[in-house]
Amino acid sequence: MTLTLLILIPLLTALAVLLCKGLKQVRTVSLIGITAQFIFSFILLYVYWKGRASGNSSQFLFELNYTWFEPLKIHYHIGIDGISLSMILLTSFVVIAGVLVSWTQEFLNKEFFFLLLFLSAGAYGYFISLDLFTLFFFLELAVIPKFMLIGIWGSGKKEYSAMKLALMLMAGSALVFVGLLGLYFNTSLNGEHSFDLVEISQMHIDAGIQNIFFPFAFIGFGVFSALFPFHTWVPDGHSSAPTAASMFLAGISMKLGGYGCLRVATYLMPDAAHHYSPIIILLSTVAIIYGAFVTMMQKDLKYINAYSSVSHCGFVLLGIGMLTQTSINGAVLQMVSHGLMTALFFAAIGMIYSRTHTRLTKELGGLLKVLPFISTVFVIAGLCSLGLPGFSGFVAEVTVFMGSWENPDIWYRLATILACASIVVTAVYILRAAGTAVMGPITNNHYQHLKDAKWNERLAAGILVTGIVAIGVAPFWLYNLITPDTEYIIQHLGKALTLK
Amino acid sequence: MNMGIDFFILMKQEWAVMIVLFILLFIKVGSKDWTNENILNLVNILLLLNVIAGFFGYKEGILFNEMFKTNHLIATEKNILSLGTYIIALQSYPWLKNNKNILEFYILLLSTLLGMFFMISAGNLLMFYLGLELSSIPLAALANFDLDKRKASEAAFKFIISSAFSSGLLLFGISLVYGTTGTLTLSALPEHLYGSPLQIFAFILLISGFGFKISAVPFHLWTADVYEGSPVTVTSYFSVISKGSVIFVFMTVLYTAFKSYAVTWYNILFILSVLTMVIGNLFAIRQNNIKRFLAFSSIAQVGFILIGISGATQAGSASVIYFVLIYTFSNLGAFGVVGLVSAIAGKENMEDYKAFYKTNPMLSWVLAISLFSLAGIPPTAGFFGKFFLLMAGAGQGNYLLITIAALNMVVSLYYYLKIVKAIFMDSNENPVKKLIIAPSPKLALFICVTGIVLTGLISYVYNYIFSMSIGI
Amino acid sequence: MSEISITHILFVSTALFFIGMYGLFTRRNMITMLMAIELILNSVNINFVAFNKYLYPGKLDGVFFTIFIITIAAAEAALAIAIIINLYRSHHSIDVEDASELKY
Amino acid sequence: MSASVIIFYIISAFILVAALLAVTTRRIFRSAIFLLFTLIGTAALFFWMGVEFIAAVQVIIYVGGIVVLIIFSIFLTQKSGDELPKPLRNRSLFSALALVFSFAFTYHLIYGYGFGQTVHKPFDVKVSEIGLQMLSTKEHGFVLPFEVVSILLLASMVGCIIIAMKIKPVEEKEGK
Amino acid sequence: MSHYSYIAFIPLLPLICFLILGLFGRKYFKTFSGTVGTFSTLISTLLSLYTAYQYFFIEGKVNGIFRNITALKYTWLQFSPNFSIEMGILLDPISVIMIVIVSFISLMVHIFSLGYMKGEERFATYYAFLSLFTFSMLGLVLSSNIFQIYIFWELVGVSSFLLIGYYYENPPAVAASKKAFIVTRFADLGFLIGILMLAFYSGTLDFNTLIERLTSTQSPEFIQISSATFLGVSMLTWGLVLVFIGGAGKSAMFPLHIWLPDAMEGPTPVSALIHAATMVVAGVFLVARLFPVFSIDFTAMQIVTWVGSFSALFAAVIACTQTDIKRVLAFSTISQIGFMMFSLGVSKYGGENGLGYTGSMFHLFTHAFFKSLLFLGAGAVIHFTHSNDIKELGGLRKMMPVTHISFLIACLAIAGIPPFSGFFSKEDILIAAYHSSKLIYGIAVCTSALTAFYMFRLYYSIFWSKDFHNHGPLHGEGTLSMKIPLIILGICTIFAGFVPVSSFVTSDGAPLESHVDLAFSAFPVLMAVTGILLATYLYKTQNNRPQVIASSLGNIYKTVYSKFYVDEIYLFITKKIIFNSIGRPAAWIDKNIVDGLMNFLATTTENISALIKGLQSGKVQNYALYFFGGIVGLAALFIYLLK
Repeated sequence: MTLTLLILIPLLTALAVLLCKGLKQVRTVSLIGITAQFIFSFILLYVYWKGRASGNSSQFLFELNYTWFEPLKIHYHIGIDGISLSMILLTSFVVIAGVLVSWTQEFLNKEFFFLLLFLSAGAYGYFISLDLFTLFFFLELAVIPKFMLIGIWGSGKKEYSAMKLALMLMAGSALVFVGLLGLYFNTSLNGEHSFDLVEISQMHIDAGIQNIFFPFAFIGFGVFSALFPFHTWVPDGHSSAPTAASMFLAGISMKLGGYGCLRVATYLMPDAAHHYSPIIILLSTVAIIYGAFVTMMQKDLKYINAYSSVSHCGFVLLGIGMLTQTSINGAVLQMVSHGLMTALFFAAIGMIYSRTHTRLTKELGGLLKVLPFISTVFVIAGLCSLGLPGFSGFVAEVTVFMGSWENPDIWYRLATILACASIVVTAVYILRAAGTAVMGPITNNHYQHLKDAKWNERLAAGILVTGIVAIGVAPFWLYNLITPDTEYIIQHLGKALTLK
Repeated sequence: MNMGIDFFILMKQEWAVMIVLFILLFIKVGSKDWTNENILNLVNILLLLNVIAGFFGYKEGILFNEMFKTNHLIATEKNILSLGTYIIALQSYPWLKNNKNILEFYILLLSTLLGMFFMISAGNLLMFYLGLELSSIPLAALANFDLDKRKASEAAFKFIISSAFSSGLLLFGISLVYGTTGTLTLSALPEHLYGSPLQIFAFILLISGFGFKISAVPFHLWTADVYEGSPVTVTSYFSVISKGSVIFVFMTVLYTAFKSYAVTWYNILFILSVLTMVIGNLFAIRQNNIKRFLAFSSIAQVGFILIGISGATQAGSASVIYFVLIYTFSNLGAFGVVGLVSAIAGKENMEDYKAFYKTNPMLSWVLAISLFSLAGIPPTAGFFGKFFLLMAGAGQGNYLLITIAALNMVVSLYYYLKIVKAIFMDSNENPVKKLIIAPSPKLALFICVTGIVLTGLISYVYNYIFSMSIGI
Repeated sequence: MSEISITHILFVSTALFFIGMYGLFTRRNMITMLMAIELILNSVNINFVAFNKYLYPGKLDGVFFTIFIITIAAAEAALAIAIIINLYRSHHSIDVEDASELKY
Repeated sequence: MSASVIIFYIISAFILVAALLAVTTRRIFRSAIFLLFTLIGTAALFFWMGVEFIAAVQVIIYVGGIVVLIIFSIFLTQKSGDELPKPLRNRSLFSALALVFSFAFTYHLIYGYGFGQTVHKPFDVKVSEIGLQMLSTKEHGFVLPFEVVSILLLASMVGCIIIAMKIKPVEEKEGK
Repeated sequence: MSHYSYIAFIPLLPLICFLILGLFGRKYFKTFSGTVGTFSTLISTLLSLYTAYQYFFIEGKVNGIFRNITALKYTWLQFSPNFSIEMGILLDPISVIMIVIVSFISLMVHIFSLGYMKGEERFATYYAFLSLFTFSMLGLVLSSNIFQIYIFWELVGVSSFLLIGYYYENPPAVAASKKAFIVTRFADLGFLIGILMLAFYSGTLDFNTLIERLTSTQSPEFIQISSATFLGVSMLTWGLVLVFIGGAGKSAMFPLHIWLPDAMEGPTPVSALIHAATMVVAGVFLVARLFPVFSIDFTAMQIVTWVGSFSALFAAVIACTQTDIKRVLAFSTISQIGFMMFSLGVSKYGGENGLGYTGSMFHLFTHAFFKSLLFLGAGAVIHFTHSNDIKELGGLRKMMPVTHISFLIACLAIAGIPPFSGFFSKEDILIAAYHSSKLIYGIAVCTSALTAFYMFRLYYSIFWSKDFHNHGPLHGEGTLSMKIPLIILGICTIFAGFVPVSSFVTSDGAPLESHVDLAFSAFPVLMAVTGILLATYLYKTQNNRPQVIASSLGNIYKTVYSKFYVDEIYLFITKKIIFNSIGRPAAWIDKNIVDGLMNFLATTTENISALIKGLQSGKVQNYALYFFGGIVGLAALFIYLLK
């Protein structure tokens, strides 16, 4: 089972796209490639399950460890566990939906699809890499395509947003970079430093050192997943981006951060994780509540979803900060669920925008009558985002709550309660948005003869909804997929505690 | 010492350059007059041969009682330089096509290259000084090559005056070194250097001389003006070849001759690199002329290189040489496009690049990729280069420096992206017309892009350089 | 004649060096700036010869260095003057203050 | 207090005064002449130090070459005799201060270093000796620098020709 | 347990129906979808009746006690080896009786809607939503796990949201649906936190285990939870109160009642099903479900009691003044649920003292019938007259006899006139109240008198009073499909009282022989009758007496009429405090401070670069100076400072 395919398939597709002529070929080729990828990721899931079922209990499966820069001990080391696998699945869902949504992307179509595929290749690479250098490589790989996508195909003050996004993310990765170097030079396996995630996890790094470099890594990754107060790229970026890009941005690249916080910061620096957990919790709680309230005041659908993403990603960081297994499971679930949900949301908004050419709630209204399918999708996304049972959002949030509550400290519980309180605010802004935009009388007569979703849009929405419901109704498969791997993290944290 | 065959082998690269030089001279004095195209093509072929010749028959040795030394590493450095020169020669095609002094141009260019070779191989401060002068005095003439341009002559004047000034200081330093140690041989220096104030002063004077050539702040002020004034080709030569060569020498001198001052020069490099990065970036942000902009960006790059040098390990020197190679590709890629635009369309301002993508997609991509590589964005080689430089620096455990550097990378990204934005996103009523490009610049750009893409991903290059480089 | 300690000679050379420096900083006429540079180089020459004679008479390093410096000074001066004259053609002035279009 | 000492002081005083005048006088012609004096003074110093060859070279190249060159260029660029522009006061003040300070600094360093012990080894620089070493590849051979410098001269000659094509004198001067 | 698996189909059938109708209804079934929905509901009704039979008469009773049977159980989320969310089915008297009620009423509503909703554009969607609701409600009552109940709790919430907002094109409906959802959501927050507390102290989410652990006073969990305190109140109380808040929200107890009157914007059958019979009693059900735990915590019980009784009275008073049929009914619902609540509150665990519990469940049972009957009747009236304002209505008894009769029966029942069902259930409640506290008893009696009054006020002003001047065409009283449910429910209303609920549903599962104590019941009945007579006097014929009284009451009347301005208070809190004092500042801060900081960094960088541009002055001599300065600086630094 060679994981490198995960990177190669989109990459080759991207190159193939460059050879195509005209939108028709481009989109067909990319759809074929992405579908292949989609199927492949499911095959991967199947094989992974088989592997686990057959008692393969090693932490990572399908490992490949190829020495890249021998003198610097940099390896191309890849492998997957449940967490990364779930992320991979998420990515494949979002990307295929993204391609479908941008089916009629006429302007500079070749470049558009190329960048999209390139981006996805980066994300896959990120999720499978077990070597910090490779990880960082793919982390930064994903920044510039976003810049291009937003800047070229975006709307509104796109240049500003694109620049802001690129710079803030780069600043984030700069911090990550320092953190990684710090780790590297303080690991010594018989005198040799190492970038290898697995090796580092087996070494013991002095707590003092950890406390120095944890903030770099965590904040750095945190910027990617909208850690308060470094979240300001999120609203602008998301709202200016073209639909597919916003889907990708909110659906996947914000998860890069969460994944990094978990995999690198928390897993490799457990002492520091304990040391800083109150701060993390404070920040994430602020992000959750504050994000929710800010969302309440937004007028633009994309801004609404963007800020709600801030609030929702707060749950991810909260879950990580709480450092209990359930909460970390919750964080992972939340990553997946938020990815799907927000992608769906952006897809719906994009479909609405492409028809009505406005995203302001007050200018919309009564779309349910003319665009029943799209509006339904919109409402579903909304309900998922406000944590309705039967959809993934509920499962994830509940798991986070449960996990956070396991933490007996009174302040942690207070934070948990505050976090819970956000679900009410969420309900408020989601219902306001839905109520004004989708329900109510038709405000604008031009809307009378709008066409409802086409097959590609229906398919895209369908795929995402399937994902959401599959997790919402039967979460156990995903939960059981990730539990053994969060187990490792917990053991690590536990060891850190005992060493104290 | 047997001045036999190895007298030729060891100096093979110098011989190659000299042969080309003399061929050109004979053509010049020869009665038969050549068309520009023929000359240019001939030159390109000769330079290609020169590059290839560089890769054969490595031999380690010393000549002229340590006035000339060479080894695998030095040979490689020379190869990098001659490769760069070759690319520049290819790129200068459209600019020189209608120029009547092509031969002189190349004679000057090659003599500077020769100077650099001698400088790199110098085992002796005298040879080093001569090489330095040989590599800088003709450059002044080259800077002035667009004879009728006001800016060109101003640039040339500024360059020659400041280089004379700096070499004056350098000489004063050398004389003090000589006075306090009694030797000019680099390898003999260490045992005579015991850190007396006067020696340190002399050392600082020397560093200022280097700093001038590699344009490290505060010795950089000539850079931008000269880069802006000179013809693009010469600018790129300045920014890549002459800078790169001095960086090589600087590193070897620090690592070998002054290794006993390691602490001192680490601190000096710390200060210089921070200054260089910050000032370079701050100035680059607000530039409008793209050559001037590239000048400042290349100043900022030097800051990163200095960090790599400060690493003072095998990895450090390897990363520096590696980065210079990558920097050659990236910067020449950028300058190549800029040069084409300025030579064909005669435009050198950033506004002119707005909506460049509409008319010249390929060139836009080349420029963009080169800029990304300069900014250190994966998967371009620049990423690896920067990463390894900073990694080498981090080996010293000074994470303050690394953090500053990392944040400076962000700032630098800002202005690189500004150009990308102009190219791809801004609209423009009269963008640059579609450019018709001659094959040789195409080839040059192709080499650059290939270099940018492959040098990083293929780890062989780095490992190869690492295998032969030596730390302190 | 060796009662003269070398430091005296060095005093002369150093003073000459800084005088040259002063000229370089203050003179607004390009040619005079060039002259200042010649002064600087001269001081360096004195240094070399003095060191060679008084401290390291064994080898002629200093002397040779001086010879080469003089040669290079000549070349440099020639080229500089060529450039200055060319600049004079375009600017009709060799006041260094006038040659400051490239800035910021 | 032997004669040579006095001579030395006279020469050095001459050098420094001439140099100062050369960089301060407002008439360019005079400053050229003072430069000439300085150079001659230096030559004299070389004589005094007993390196006649250097002194000779100094006289030939500097006095015979560079100064002439400079004077030519003055003719070309300057309506002779008119005043030079006044130096900017701030800058001259500032640089004067800076330089005096740094002169003190440098000389303090040199003095502090203490080149006390002068070697009383005979220092004979016969021209023939120099000539031999200049072209020998053996120990103390300077053939390589010699070659390099020749190329440098060639290059700068070419450069001058290119740049100052129309001005014959410059080209001729460089010719020899 | 496998032979219970058929029970799973009771909720699942509606779910399947929902999926089918939701996905394909609009396209393929169209009007036929009504039949589909009705049929599926019919089957689950039959199944639940069968279940009830099985439970009550065959399997349920073990040596005289009705036991809890966990029919099915599937692990849904396994947080830790002994802490997991399960999907299961818990059979005990209340759940069984609830599934009967829910499925039966739902069936009635389905049938009624066939006629009522005929010709609606989103007919299929309507039935899909109905099925969704039925599914969630059945799931709720069958839940075996406190978290499962929360899940279905949310689902009923959302289906009620969807149904209230069914007429999405008229803004009031949208607003009402939002209001309903948000208010209940707010209450659910309490519920959720309550669950977290109870669950984590008892270390389980399963009802049986949880109850067992928290009731056995020497179990470690109990000691822990009752010893741990927050703000001086024990965690047990906190947990229960928070859970109760959840219940109060759903059951529209004061002060969380505001959503229910507005919810009447939904289609009337929906109100009959959700906002009269089933969903609104979920709160009562929840308390009943956790009754053993509640019963050992005095504070919680007090709160339940007082909230319940106050809401009962409060709503009744308001109901007297409203003029919108459905709103009157809505308030009466609130007040009736108040009855159920406080009767739970006054009840004790086990034996005779458990009468309140029994009475509450009994009243829940009967109330379901007559209240849904009232709503359906009202629906029929509205459908017939296209008006729901009693000022416009009147004299309809001739035109719609069936409706008239059934409505009258229902009124009598709710007023508590023997032998109608309401009488018996209210009887038990009053007895329980009487034994626990005279004050509560007083309130209860007054409330029932008021109930009688406003119900007959409604009755008279619809069917008597002035004649109805119809504008526009009048199609007959309604289709058969509308009449049948009225008739069936009417019959149920009459006879439901004779169902010996007390021998099935008791706090401890042990049967309780019911008794009608005429001496006791005389007084309440008398009060009720006076209420009726007063109503007759005021409203039977058109006259100005009501206005006179209203004007004589003046401001009091106004206050009551505008529901004691509770809505306005809420509006103030949300608009002024939440939006203007929290939301807006937060948005401002984000825009200007947090984001401003980032932009500030950028601008400062640019400013600095503009500031230092003088360095590059273009004057070569300055360059030389800087150069030299650099050297001197370095030299000074490294020769003197950094020795």
